[in-house]
Amino acid sequence: MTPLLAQGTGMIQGGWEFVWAGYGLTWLIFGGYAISLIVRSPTGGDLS
Amino acid sequence: MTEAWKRRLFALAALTVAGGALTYLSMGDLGENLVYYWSPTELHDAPNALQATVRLGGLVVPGTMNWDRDNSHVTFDVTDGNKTVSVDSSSNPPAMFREGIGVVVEGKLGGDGVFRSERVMVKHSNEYQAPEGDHQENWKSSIAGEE
Amino acid sequence: MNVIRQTFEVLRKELLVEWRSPARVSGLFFFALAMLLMVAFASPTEGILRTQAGGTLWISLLLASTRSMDQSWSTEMEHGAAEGMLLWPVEPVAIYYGKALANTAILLAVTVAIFPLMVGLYDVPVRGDLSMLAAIAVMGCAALAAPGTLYGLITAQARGASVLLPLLMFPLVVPALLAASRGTMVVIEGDPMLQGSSWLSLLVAFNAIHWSLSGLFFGRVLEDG
Amino acid sequence: MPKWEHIAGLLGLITLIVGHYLGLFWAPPERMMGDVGRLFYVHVPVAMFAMLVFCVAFVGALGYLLTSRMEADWLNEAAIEVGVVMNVLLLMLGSIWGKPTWGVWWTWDPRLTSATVMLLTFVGVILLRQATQSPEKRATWSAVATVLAFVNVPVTYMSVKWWRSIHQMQSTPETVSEPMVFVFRVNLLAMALLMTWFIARRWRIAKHRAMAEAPAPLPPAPQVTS
Repeated sequence: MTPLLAQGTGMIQGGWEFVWAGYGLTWLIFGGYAISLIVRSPTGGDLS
Repeated sequence: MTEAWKRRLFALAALTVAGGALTYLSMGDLGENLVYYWSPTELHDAPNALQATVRLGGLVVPGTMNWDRDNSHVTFDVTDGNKTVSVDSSSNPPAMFREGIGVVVEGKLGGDGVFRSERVMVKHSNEYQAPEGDHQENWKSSIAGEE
Repeated sequence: MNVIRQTFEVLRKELLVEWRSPARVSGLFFFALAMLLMVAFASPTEGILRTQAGGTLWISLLLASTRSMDQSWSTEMEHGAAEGMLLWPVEPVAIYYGKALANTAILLAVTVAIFPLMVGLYDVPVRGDLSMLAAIAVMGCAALAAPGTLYGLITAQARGASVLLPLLMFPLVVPALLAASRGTMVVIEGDPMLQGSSWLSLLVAFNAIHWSLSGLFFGRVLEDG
Repeated sequence: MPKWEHIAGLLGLITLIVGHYLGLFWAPPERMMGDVGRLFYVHVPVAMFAMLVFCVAFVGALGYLLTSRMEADWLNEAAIEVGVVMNVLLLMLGSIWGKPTWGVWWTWDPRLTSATVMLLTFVGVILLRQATQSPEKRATWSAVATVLAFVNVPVTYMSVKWWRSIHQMQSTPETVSEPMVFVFRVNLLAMALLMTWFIARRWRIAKHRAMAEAPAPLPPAPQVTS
């Protein structure tokens, strides 16, 4: 039984994997987009 | 009337019509009719409710929940304060499921008046609260300390 | 008023062209019919066809309409670019509304022809109100024609028009598609929750928004195009 | 000499690190959702700024239609791309949050449907831009398509109020307890600063491309006929 299917008290126990997935995905997408912006930038990698 | 004024007048008319339609969408009775789920009262009053797969939404009546976890089988009553429908689900509801919480179930109303479902979803309110009691106070003092 | 008369002149001209060489309308009809048949061949059971009839009908019409909207401009494009139309002795607004009304009429003709065939092929009962069905058909076709006519002019000049038009049009008409197919199902299956008029008013609101905004922008698209 | 937007970007990065640290470790678990409730601090700011960035795209589109200035078109181009990135992230985060709380990854309720339609319409505008060579045509068509696509944004925002939906109503400070509001505001600020950097950088790319396309210093670029 997964920790998410807990006691029927209506409270979620655990579920940190969802939290890490959400926060990690945010960093992944923001980071990826930031890199694409820097690479496509008119001055190349030089950010000025 | 000059060309430019004609254009402005037409633009004004077009924007009024579009804005009026959007206002109608927000003020009209569409929201009460085109719904994602039905209430138990609406399900009772519907003449052809037995034929269709529908979603039913309401609160789980306290004391009616009967959950056999090993066989993934749960029965409970759903109410909107007016009418009540018994639900028989053949899947385990999510962890937030409890007596008194809002649920949306997808399935069919049988001839015996029991709503059979394979999909139970929990509808959370827009309230997000810290745990009650000591925790709450701790967090408050912690904030006061930070600021 | 002058613009209204011009609009009907454009509409008359468009319908006359279709009447003289009905290849486009009949092409659309067979396209939509082929869609209905293909869905029937691909379906595991006939019960599914019946419960999905409204959606299948409007998906067929939507796909047929994307075949039709850029064709609606191709004759004009053959005689030079869109600038040629600026030389017409009519207001751009009249061109748009005339074309859009003609496209609505053509789609409606296809709908009228295809609906009885669908009722037969899919063994669909028609329990509901036929006047409601007519209203949903008119409003649904108008809802596909309004953005379709505007985007047809745009994509006819862009690269890869045949792919681009559906990509632009499909998401935009989702509310109309939803309302038209649910509304049609209500007529077919009967109306357990009395939703028919609500779906219809959603369609009317969609039409009000898109017929007014597209007419407003059309002149700009034509002049800058 | 670094450009002004880099200051915003750097501050945004720091604020996001602080905000996520607070959200993950400092904020209390939600009473019913437990630790899963921590997704609130990423999902809701992303949702608000996805819609806000599309509002910026709409402003750019209106600006171009009214003034015919290419700067407005570049703003339109920049904001649409950033908005699409945010919208994709929004749908993924919503899905991740929906599974443990509602019990499903996805359901076609009004909020989820309208948010998906919002993404598809703006992806359509990007594809239209890519299929058009002439800068003037691209600007006009994109502006018109943006305005038509934007009709759905207020519908998405209001969908939880207009229709009975499984999605909860918009949260307000009154419905969220105190420490959570504070962490939420930190994350909102981080998002605002990062969006500023994203849009400004994307705007510069659009400007640079436009300069490369039309190197002539003439104010009205030469009309290209198709």
